[in-house]
Amino acid sequence: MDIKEIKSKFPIFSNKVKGKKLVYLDSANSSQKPKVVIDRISNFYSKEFSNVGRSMHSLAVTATNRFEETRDLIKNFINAKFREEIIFTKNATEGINLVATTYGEKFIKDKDEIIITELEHHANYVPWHFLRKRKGAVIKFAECDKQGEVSIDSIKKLITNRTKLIAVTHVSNVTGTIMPLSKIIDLAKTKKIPVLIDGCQGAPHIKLDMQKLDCDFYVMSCHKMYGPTGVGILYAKKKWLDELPPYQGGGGMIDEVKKDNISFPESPTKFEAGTLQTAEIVGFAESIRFIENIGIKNITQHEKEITEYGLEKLKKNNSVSIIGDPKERGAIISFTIKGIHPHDIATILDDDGVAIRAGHHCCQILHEKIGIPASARASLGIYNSKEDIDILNESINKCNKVFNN
Amino acid sequence: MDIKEIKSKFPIFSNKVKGKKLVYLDSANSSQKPKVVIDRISNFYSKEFSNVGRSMHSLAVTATNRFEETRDLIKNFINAKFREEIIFTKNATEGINLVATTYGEKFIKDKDEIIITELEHHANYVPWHFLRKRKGAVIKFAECDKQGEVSIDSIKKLITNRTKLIAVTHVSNVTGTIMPLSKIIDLAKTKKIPVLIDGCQGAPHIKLDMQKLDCDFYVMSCHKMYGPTGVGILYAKKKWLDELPPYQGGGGMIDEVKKDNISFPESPTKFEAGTLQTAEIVGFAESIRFIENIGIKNITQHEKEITEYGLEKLKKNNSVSIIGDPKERGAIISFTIKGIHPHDIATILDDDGVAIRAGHHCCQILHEKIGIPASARASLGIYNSKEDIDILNESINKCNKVFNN
Amino acid sequence: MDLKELYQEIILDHGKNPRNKKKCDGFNKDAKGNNPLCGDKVHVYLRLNDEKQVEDISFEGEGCAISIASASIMTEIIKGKDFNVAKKILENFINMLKDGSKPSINSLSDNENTTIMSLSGVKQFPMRVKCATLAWHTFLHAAENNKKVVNTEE
Amino acid sequence: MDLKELYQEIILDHGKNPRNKKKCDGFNKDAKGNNPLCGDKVHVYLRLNDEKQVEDISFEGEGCAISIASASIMTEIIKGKDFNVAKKILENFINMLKDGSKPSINSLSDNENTTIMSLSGVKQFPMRVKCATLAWHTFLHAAENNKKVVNTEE
Ligand SMILES: Cc1ncc(COP(=O)(O)O)c(C=O)c1O
Ligand SMILES: Cc1ncc(COP(=O)(O)O)c(C=O)c1O
Repeated sequence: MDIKEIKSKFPIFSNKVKGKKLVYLDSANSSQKPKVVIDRISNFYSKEFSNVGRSMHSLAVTATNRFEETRDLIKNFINAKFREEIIFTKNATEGINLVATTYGEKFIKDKDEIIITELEHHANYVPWHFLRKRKGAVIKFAECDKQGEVSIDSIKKLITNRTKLIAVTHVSNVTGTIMPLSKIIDLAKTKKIPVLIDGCQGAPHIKLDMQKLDCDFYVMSCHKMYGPTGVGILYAKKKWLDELPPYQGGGGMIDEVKKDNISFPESPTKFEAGTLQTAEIVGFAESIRFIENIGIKNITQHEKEITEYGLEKLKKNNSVSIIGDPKERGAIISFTIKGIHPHDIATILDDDGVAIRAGHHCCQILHEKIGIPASARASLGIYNSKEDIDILNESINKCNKVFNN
Repeated sequence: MDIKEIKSKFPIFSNKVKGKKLVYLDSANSSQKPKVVIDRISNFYSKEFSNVGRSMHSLAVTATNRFEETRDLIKNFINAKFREEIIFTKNATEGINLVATTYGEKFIKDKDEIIITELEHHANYVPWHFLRKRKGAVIKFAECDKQGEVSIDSIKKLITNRTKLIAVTHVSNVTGTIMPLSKIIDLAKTKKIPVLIDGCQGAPHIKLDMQKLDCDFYVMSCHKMYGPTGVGILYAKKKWLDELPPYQGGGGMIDEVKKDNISFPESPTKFEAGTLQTAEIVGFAESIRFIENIGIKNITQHEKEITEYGLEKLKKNNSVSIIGDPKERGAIISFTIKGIHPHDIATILDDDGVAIRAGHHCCQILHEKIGIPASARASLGIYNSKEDIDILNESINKCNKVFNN
Repeated sequence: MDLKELYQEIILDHGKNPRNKKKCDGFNKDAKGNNPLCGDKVHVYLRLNDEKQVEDISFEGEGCAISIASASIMTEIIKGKDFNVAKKILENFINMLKDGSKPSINSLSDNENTTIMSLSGVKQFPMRVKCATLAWHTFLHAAENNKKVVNTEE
Repeated sequence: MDLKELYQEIILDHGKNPRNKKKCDGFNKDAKGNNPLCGDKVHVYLRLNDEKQVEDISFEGEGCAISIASASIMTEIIKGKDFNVAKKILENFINMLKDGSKPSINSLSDNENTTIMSLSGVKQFPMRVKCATLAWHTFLHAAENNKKVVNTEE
């Protein structure tokens, strides 16, 4: 694979940051966008724009077709069984909120239990916290160990006959841990507990097959998948979408509206209220095509190579401590430098054009567990190369110089 | 004002529809986008993109500034008192859902009453219906008369000491009725009832001044304001935002996250969970600038002129019945043609490149009231001219020919 | 795309003077259909005898010329037919609107064929396909005792 | 933008060896501050006497070099000052970071002025301004008995 060529498809890399070449290591936060995606959005607005599904003129027909085409592409991309299982949301966060609210309303009662893990992003904790407040649900945290792993046993021992849902991340956005999803789902199935996967850090990097994985819910953020901001995807098994009440109410998601009652259509319409992110969803079709042209397995392979190179290099750097040591790791390396706070690292790296993230990465529970307030995180996308790692490492050395370490 | 020149700033009009010039009369559904907005989005993705508010590298700083700049622009555009009163949502629908859910959770009890009108879009009914189902709230419909007006008396007589909210549209998206907002708000204030305005059809056309209007909540859809899809705005008085609980939970909207509890920051952060529509919000700044460069009052004036021309012309056309005859009308003309169903009208008009909407326009209650299942609607934007009306009128005559009327 | 193909005389005629627009006598099955985005509504009634023959069929409803004409034409063509034949006709009809394939059904008379073909113009107007198919889907629900309201948004 | 201006010796020194990082004896006011996006935390303690003089001031907390240094510098400068003078210093300091204006406060010694000016480099790093101002805002809350946790996201 020619990474230089792939990188050249991302306009952002032809710009300088503080006079330096951009070394973008913040893809877990949001990925950069290839030109095909950017152009598709422009083109759609310039030539085909109209609101979707509502009007009957030619523009509306084209726009509706383009829009629904994306749903089909996503269905195939994740090998869902039905196109109706793909719901467009604002972001992954909204996907989890949708499930928490509607599933919670229908199935969660006082003292019912929800299992999450200590690795979870706030997006996969706060919505459940709302259920705790509103419904008296109990949230149980499966422990993560020093390596950053959550063992199947640590989940198993939390399960009781009040467990109503297991919600876990696919890949930790701090330790990079790839969770043993199949085992978790198998376990949950024996107890008939539905499983929600926060796939934010999975979908951009790992081949997905919903029918094989057989989880009940899987959420993604398109902006982390070389796609536009403002779009997320909720995959849910049809049986759930048939059972769950609607989430937001408004135009498009109704069947019959009377003064005393309202009836609703089926999924996906039932869950998509108001004017959606038309242009963004149309644009996202190009992101899927972009990923598929490269091949998601090639992406995994390439990122694995760079991640391993990065781990090797940073492990040799004595000032650096890497967070977690999971057996299977996604394209994420979080670290600390002795005596230098991650915010200071981020500022100094930025001076060299190296963009990383510093902070708790929306994982306060995990950081508290590790006993640090913040960490620095380098996360990869398809455009990163070994050279990027070399520059990162040089720049880390500079941190030590600035701080006279 | 040179409408030709303004129109030339919208790339869509340089395309042909079915070999004809596009006559776009569906702006109430969604407006077209000027080149500055489309280009800003491209440019942002190509040169400045990064996730907002989370990372500390230069790209993130720029993106965050651009993003927050839009909030300031909106604050000034609607003359809100504080920038914290501007919440970004997915669309206007989400804005109303946010209020219904959070205000409902805190203040609505069994048998409490919410007053809406027969003119409301489903977006301003379905969310209240959810409260009816969940909380036992009662929804009362203020009647609209033959002219399409909702008198202040028809609202007054519904008010009781259980009235907890009045939610009305600014401008009807069917009859074009401009509602007597000041009177309604004055009335509500004497009874200490908060007022929510569905401003979807107001904000793109009419000068707004939140401090003068003094409503409690006002929602808008940016895609109807020459802006990108995927963004809505909720204006709410600070005192409400301070009191209301958060809506969706996730990253960015938290203060301290512990295993047994979570605390939240203040508005707007409290209400903006997860990664927002970064590029769209940055792009929307250009829409505001575009509107302000023309001048919102000039837009109102121009649209008034074209609407009046249209009314005159269509009233002369014997086959046409115009829906409603409000004293003050926005840029909307809905109509029927004797013996021809609106869907058929839309199809025939489309053949001439004329894009209108046919259906119930998400206003089933109103259509039932009028006693028709559907209507045809021509709605205007800044790019429309008298010529567009002439073509519309010609094309209506063609409908009669096709149907041998 | 040609408006004349869409609004053929035969369709305008069925649209203005729909056949069998009533509750038919002694119906023993019925179903409702909605097109929520447009507001089209149809209610199909039928009398199916023990041999699964459609003895009578009728409809009530509101909608555009296409949907009313399509419902009217459907009742004309299906009346008296065996349910299995009717189902076959329905399938062929829907395929015609979807992919433009010709509905060559032996069991249709030349006249019936001409009538049904008058709706083939709809396929060039994708937004109108739902108008044309609503009554047909609703017929199927009625015949199969499917209590769910047909909803073309599904 | 220059890293050397941001990480001046004086800041690195205060960052590594913060002054007054403890609970001060007999404090009668305190407040907490958070920067939720980064995880910076500070707790400011002070002893304000009846004449509204800051007899003692200290802090505890976690954060980057900038936020710790800024808290440390703040305690050094404010200790012993009159509350109204302290408030004026705070205002000037925040303006310096916002718009780059020089904090010319008569009541500061040359030495104090040099110390406070060492933080002026922060203004070139907008994302770091919150780190530098957190302790100062928190001091104000403490002094004014504002029970709300300072939250730089507000
Ligand atoms: C009056 C009115 N309210 C609400 C809406 C809903 O707006 P959106 O679909 O952008 O949420 C619309 C537009 O469809 C409208 O015209
Ligand atoms: C693991 C994980 N879950 C959830 C999210 C939230 O995604 P979004 O902000 O797009 O809703 C993120 C990204 O920030 C993430 O990394």
